[in-house]
Amino acid sequence: MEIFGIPLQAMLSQLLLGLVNGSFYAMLSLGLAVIFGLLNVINFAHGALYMVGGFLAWMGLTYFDANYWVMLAAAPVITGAFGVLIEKTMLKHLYKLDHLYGLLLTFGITLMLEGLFRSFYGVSGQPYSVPEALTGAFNLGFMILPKYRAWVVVASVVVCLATWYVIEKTKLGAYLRAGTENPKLVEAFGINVPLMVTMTYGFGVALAAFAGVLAAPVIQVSPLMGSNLIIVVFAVVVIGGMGSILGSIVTGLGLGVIEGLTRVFYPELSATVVFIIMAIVLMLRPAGLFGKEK
Amino acid sequence: MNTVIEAFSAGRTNSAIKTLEINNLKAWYGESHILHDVNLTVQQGEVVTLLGRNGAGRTTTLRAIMGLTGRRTGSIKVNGVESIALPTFQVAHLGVGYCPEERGIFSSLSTEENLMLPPMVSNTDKGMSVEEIYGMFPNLAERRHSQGTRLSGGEQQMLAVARILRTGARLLLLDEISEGLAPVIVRALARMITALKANGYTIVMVEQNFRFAAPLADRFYVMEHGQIVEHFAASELDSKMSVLNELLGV
Amino acid sequence: MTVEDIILETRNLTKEFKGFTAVNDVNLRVRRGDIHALIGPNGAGKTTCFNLLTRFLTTTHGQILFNAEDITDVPAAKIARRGIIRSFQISAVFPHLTVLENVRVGLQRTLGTSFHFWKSEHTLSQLNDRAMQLLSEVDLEHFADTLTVDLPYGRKRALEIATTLSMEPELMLLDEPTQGMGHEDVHRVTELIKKVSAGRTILMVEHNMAVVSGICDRITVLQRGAVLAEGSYAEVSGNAQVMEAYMGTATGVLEGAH
Amino acid sequence: MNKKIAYGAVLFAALAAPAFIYPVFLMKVLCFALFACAFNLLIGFTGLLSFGHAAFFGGAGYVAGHVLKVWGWPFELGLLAGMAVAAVIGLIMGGLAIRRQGIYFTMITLALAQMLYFVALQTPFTGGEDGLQGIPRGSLLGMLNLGNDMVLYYVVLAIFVAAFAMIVRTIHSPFGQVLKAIKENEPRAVSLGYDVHRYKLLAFVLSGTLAGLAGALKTVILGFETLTDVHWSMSGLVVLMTLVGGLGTLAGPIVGAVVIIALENKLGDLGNWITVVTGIEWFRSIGESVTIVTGFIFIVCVLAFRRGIVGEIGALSTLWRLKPTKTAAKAATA
Amino acid sequence: QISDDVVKIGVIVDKTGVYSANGGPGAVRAVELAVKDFGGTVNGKKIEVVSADYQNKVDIALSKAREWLDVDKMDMIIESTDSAASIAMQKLGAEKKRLMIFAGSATTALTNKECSPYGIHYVYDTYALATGTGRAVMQDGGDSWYFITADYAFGSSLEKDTTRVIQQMNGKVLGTIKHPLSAPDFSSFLLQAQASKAKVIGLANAGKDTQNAVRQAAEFGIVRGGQKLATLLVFDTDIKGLGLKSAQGLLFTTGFYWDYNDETRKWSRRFYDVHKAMPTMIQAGMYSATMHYLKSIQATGSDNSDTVMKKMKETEINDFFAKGGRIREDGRMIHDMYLAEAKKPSESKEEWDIMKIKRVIPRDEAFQPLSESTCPLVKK
Ligand SMILES: Nc1ncnc2c1ncn2[C@@H]1O[C@H](COP(=O)(O)OP(=O)(O)OP(=O)(O)O)[C@@H](O)[C@H]1O
Ligand SMILES: Nc1ncnc2c1ncn2[C@@H]1O[C@H](COP(=O)(O)OP(=O)(O)OP(=O)(O)O)[C@@H](O)[C@H]1O
Ligand SMILES: [Mg+2]
Ligand SMILES: [Mg+2]
Repeated sequence: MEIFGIPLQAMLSQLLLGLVNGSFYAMLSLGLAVIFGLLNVINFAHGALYMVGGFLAWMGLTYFDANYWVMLAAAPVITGAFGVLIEKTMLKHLYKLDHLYGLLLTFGITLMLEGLFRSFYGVSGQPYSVPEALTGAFNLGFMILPKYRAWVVVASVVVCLATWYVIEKTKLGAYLRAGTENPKLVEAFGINVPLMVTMTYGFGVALAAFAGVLAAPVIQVSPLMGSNLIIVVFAVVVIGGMGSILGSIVTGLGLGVIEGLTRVFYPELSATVVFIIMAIVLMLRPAGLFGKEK
Repeated sequence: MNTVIEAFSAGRTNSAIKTLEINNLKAWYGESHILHDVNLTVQQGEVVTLLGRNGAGRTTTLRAIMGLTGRRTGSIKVNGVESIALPTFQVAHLGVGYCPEERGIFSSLSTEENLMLPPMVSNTDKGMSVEEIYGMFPNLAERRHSQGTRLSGGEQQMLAVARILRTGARLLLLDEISEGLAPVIVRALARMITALKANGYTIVMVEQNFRFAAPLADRFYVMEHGQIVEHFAASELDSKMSVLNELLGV
Repeated sequence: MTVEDIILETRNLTKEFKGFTAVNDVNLRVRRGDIHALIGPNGAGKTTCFNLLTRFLTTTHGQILFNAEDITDVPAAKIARRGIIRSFQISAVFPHLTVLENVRVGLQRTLGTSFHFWKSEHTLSQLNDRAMQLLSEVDLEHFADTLTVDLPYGRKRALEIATTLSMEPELMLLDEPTQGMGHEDVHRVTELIKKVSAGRTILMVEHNMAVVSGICDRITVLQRGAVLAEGSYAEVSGNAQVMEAYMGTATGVLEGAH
Repeated sequence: MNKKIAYGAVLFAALAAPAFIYPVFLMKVLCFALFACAFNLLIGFTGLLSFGHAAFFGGAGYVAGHVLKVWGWPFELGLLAGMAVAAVIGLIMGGLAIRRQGIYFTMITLALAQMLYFVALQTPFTGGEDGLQGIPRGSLLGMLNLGNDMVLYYVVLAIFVAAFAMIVRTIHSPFGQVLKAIKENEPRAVSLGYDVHRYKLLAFVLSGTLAGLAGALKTVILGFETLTDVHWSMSGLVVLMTLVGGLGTLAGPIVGAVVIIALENKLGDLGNWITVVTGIEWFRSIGESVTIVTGFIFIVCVLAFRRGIVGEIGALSTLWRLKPTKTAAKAATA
Repeated sequence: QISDDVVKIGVIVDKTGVYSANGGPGAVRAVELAVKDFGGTVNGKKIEVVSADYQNKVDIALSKAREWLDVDKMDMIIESTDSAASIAMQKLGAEKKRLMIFAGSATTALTNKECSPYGIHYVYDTYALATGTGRAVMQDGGDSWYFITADYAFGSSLEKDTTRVIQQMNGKVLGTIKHPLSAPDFSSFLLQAQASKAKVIGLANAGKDTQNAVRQAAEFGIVRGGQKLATLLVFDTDIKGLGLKSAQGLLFTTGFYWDYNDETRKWSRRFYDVHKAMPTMIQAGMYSATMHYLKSIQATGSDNSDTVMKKMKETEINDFFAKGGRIREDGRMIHDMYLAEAKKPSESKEEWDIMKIKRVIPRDEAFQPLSESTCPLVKK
């Protein structure tokens, strides 16, 4: 069975891989969007914290033989706490200033984190093996579907949708959206905005770490795994437009799939396709697919 | 408005209690020192108006009460509680409702969401019901599902006021609420203020629009260069007209 | 009326926001040289009208004629260059340029050297005389070298108008020029508008009847996006419907909000 | 006035420097200084933060390298080719990005630059991971042999000074005026009939072209071009230099470049020194992990002194000038 | 006449990257060990060793090397880097007339069109790997190949040489997919290869890249699916990294194995004491090369590049690393190579007991004959 001379099996397999990447795009761009919303900070460190998540998983296993499932819960919490620390000690002082400083600060944090892990673990990946429960693969006949990768897709979709629901459909979400526009006023109405801000950053960061743990068994855990990803995610964010939560989820998964397909039909392009799409979107809809033009 | 009155037969004017008491309030925006020793007190159930030229510091006074300015010194007591050191959101929970000059309607929320946003700030008083509010501002009812900032300038103004009537706040800080409103609406607002007053609300208004403020207020403060320069009761109004003329050019 | 007299005309101008008609079939005719006021209750569609005229919004349907030319689809910047200049509800100045420079930015475009990054900025000083002239028109000549941030609110407004004049507009659109001003400022700006209206046409939105009755030659009353009445102040204020809609009472005079 | 003197002194120092310092190192510094100045032209005077300037720097570098090595073009044309390409990249990138504000602009430039990175990684003429090597320096106008480091140094210095002068002029030009106005209040500029995007775009292209010049020069000097120059960390580096020196100040980027490059080269020694002082072995490795230090500086700059070295100095000096008047005022009020 | 009274050796390696295990710090230690064993001085002049991490970036390697030659007056630079960097340094060496010894990099370009009178390619090259492993795999029937190739000089060189072998033995190559250096995820490449239905999937990469590819191939059940992996370059450290469980049966070519004979064991154990890991062929080679270099200086009493080079080419190399090793005029050091196979866990008696030598490949068969070299220095 073939499509355009491509064996269906190859096609579907690549599609799945695309979906897996897409899941990571989705989770990360979601976190970025939430953070940007309330803090007006483009969290460049998002990639680095994703990396930290991955490393925590690896360290947990190597030093404390805490298994995958433990770390899947622990790493986000630890990283989230770290995020809270960053917010309280550094980001907090930048809100009055131009957004750009937030970007620059987090960029600095990124370099430091990467540099540190680099100086201890080198740039090459640390292998992290798939948890027993998810080893092996479903042989769907037309293709081999490693159980773990299927799990990644499911997990991320669930997490993303949960986040979306909270923000769009609950009162807390309403506070978030309002705080996004005019935190001072929302606070004047009697809502503890500073806490909300801190928690939001913590959450966004935790999301990144969660993604990092999910990624550990798929790709090698390496200090640069974040920065390789984050820029693509930026492109995803631009394509989707910061405006909408659901937007960033859909765009993330969608682009992953598209990337997968390009790998089948025209591999040379697979690295650039996302950026090309971004360029096109910018020409047609500068605000992004789901963004509101300001 | 009867329904409203019943809803709030709880609080009656009791001039013994000081709802708001400000002593030697100084406030800064960054480097620039805006308020110099502001002193004013508001009894429970009073309507007090701050008059003054542009840039006199009236808005800043209200913002300072809410802790929205830069550095502040001095003392601000709300219902006897010292609030100068409190974070903004806790000030609100002392039962204060603030309607900002720039209206501050949220564009990511619908008109109705905007209306429902502020949480209850008092466990004794429950504010006006949504129906009553829509009754007072028909425009809002009509546009309830449109995006907040899509409302016209005036509609937004109405929404901004309506918003804080829901929360059960008993001390209202209103900054230029008649601004940019057609006379017909301005009158509605005037009626509203009277009704609220009748129900024991305490109100501090910043007003440019003297004609609007004059008949409503019990007392007037006049500000200039971040200080209170005049202070008199409604009864003295006529005798003070001349002073006001040279202070404000009314 | 011959075409010459009409500087701006709208034909069945309509703006719909999904499902909601903000401006409905408005036929507006502004005579050259007039100060023409646009009044009406909140949400009547005044600002939207302005946005349509200056193409900050695109019309749903209908036509806009400026000097009998159709400008319905001309982009914002071009419209400005054609001589329709609009002032904003909030004062719009360049805070960290000096007062003089503010006005010069307005004049500069006429030199056609705005893209010349190799020229020295001294080539701009030739504009100073004209700039001072404009500043004196709004009696700001003494502030020429002060940084604009330090100006009081009313003066900022004045400066804004001076800058607008530098574009030599045939038609000025002012949206609530006196909003949020103390009485002296209101007075100053009103005088100013009167003064600069000489040889120009002005279309303004204003809630302050004192201002409107003082200086306006013609008034159009909007309600719910449609024209309710049009005419001189006397005619309009005589109109019972207008009273009802705007003042909420059919009796009494059309008094200002101030 | 004393500003002039200062510039004079600096220039003199620059002329004398190669007698004492490794010329190749000096030239590298000059290239980055130019790069930073070009970048600063954009952020300092339009407020647009580009995170994609590596595209110009590296893009021009590759093209210059290619035409010099493969097509055997002379030095001058090599540079021009580099600049031309940078300008084109600027037009395309700018055309796409300029319509978006602040943070979005930044992300878009970053992404587009990354795209160019992948292109450079895959197109054959760049040599992918291997990069371009053995690029000849050639000679100036066919006469001066640039193979000699000293000769090349003075040529580079001359080019740098010229470019810098050109930047200064741009800032104080009618165009510069309009840019200022746009930065201050964009909608107002529109309502005054300025087509702001075209002004921003021109600024972007100018900045890009100069960055291209810097990139092309670097390629010629070092004789090779690799992916490092198109990588996003290069964009980050130039931001850092400008930030350290002082955003929007004229001399800032130069100072920043000197500091950062010097730091990168001497970090190893510094690390060893710290180890000796603190006795913590780990610091020895710092030489290899420049990024930690760079990141640290970034954070410190953003949190503690945003005005950068030059900016802070400027602020201090004004403070000095103000002090007496302030006290006088106090006396008056008292 | 030792220039400025000191013999300076610069060691450029990848201390933290994909190749840090097989070369890296270990390589530096090997050189230092050689200097120590030599006595720290040559003809009474001090010997200095300086090392740098080139972070897998050609430009860092090159500007470091240039500064070393211009400013620090290095007499010889020895590397364990990727082929791209080594080619760049070969050019530099030729330009500056200073000695360059290549131990880590594998491209045959160094001894063909890029060859230089000042460059020595000491340990192994892609030709040797290809002939060794390629032949073996072809011989047991793997006659249709699909390459997963590291996208830079080394990868393509290795692929090219292997392809030649395959075609000589009239097998065919069905396709190639290139992957970036230190790719995080090989799954999509492997799936391409899988879809190609080739009997053999040739991994033209090294270090961690090879390890990941092998590991993920298992995840996608490629070997179970009947396809065979040909790992064209494998180091002891890779096998350790993979673990015998997943490495067992891998067939590859190496220039050295610590457990080959008493001599190798003796040296390797000493090396183990300083490095806590058994030497790879690169590390062993670097020791051997440094010794050979220092001996030549001692013999000629000069550190002038030409003199030393002449001497080094004249003298045969006979030590634990190479028997009858010889440096040809194209700069190739030729010595016997070995076809090795990773042991099954059951066969392994101690921690580093990881491979068995299946066959010795005599030096003239292992390396490209001079006659085929395109190096201009080779007079025909
Ligand atoms: N955010 C701010 N930063 C710095 N200075 C400010 C700020 N807001 C107001 N000011 C200054 O504080 C002074 C008082 O401002 P304020 O808004 O209180 O005046 P006001 O009496 O409310 O007049 P208005 O009619 O304009 O509201 C003015 O000089 C104004 O310039
Ligand atoms: N972007 C928009 N989307 C939807 N509805 C809008 C939008 N802008 C304005 N409207 C609606 O159109 C009507 C007219 O708005 P407009 O701002 O023109 O009123 P206005 O006459 O300026 O009133 P005011 O005097 O209060 O400013 C209002 O009901 C407003 O809710
Ligand atoms: Mg105010
Ligand atoms: Mg309006």
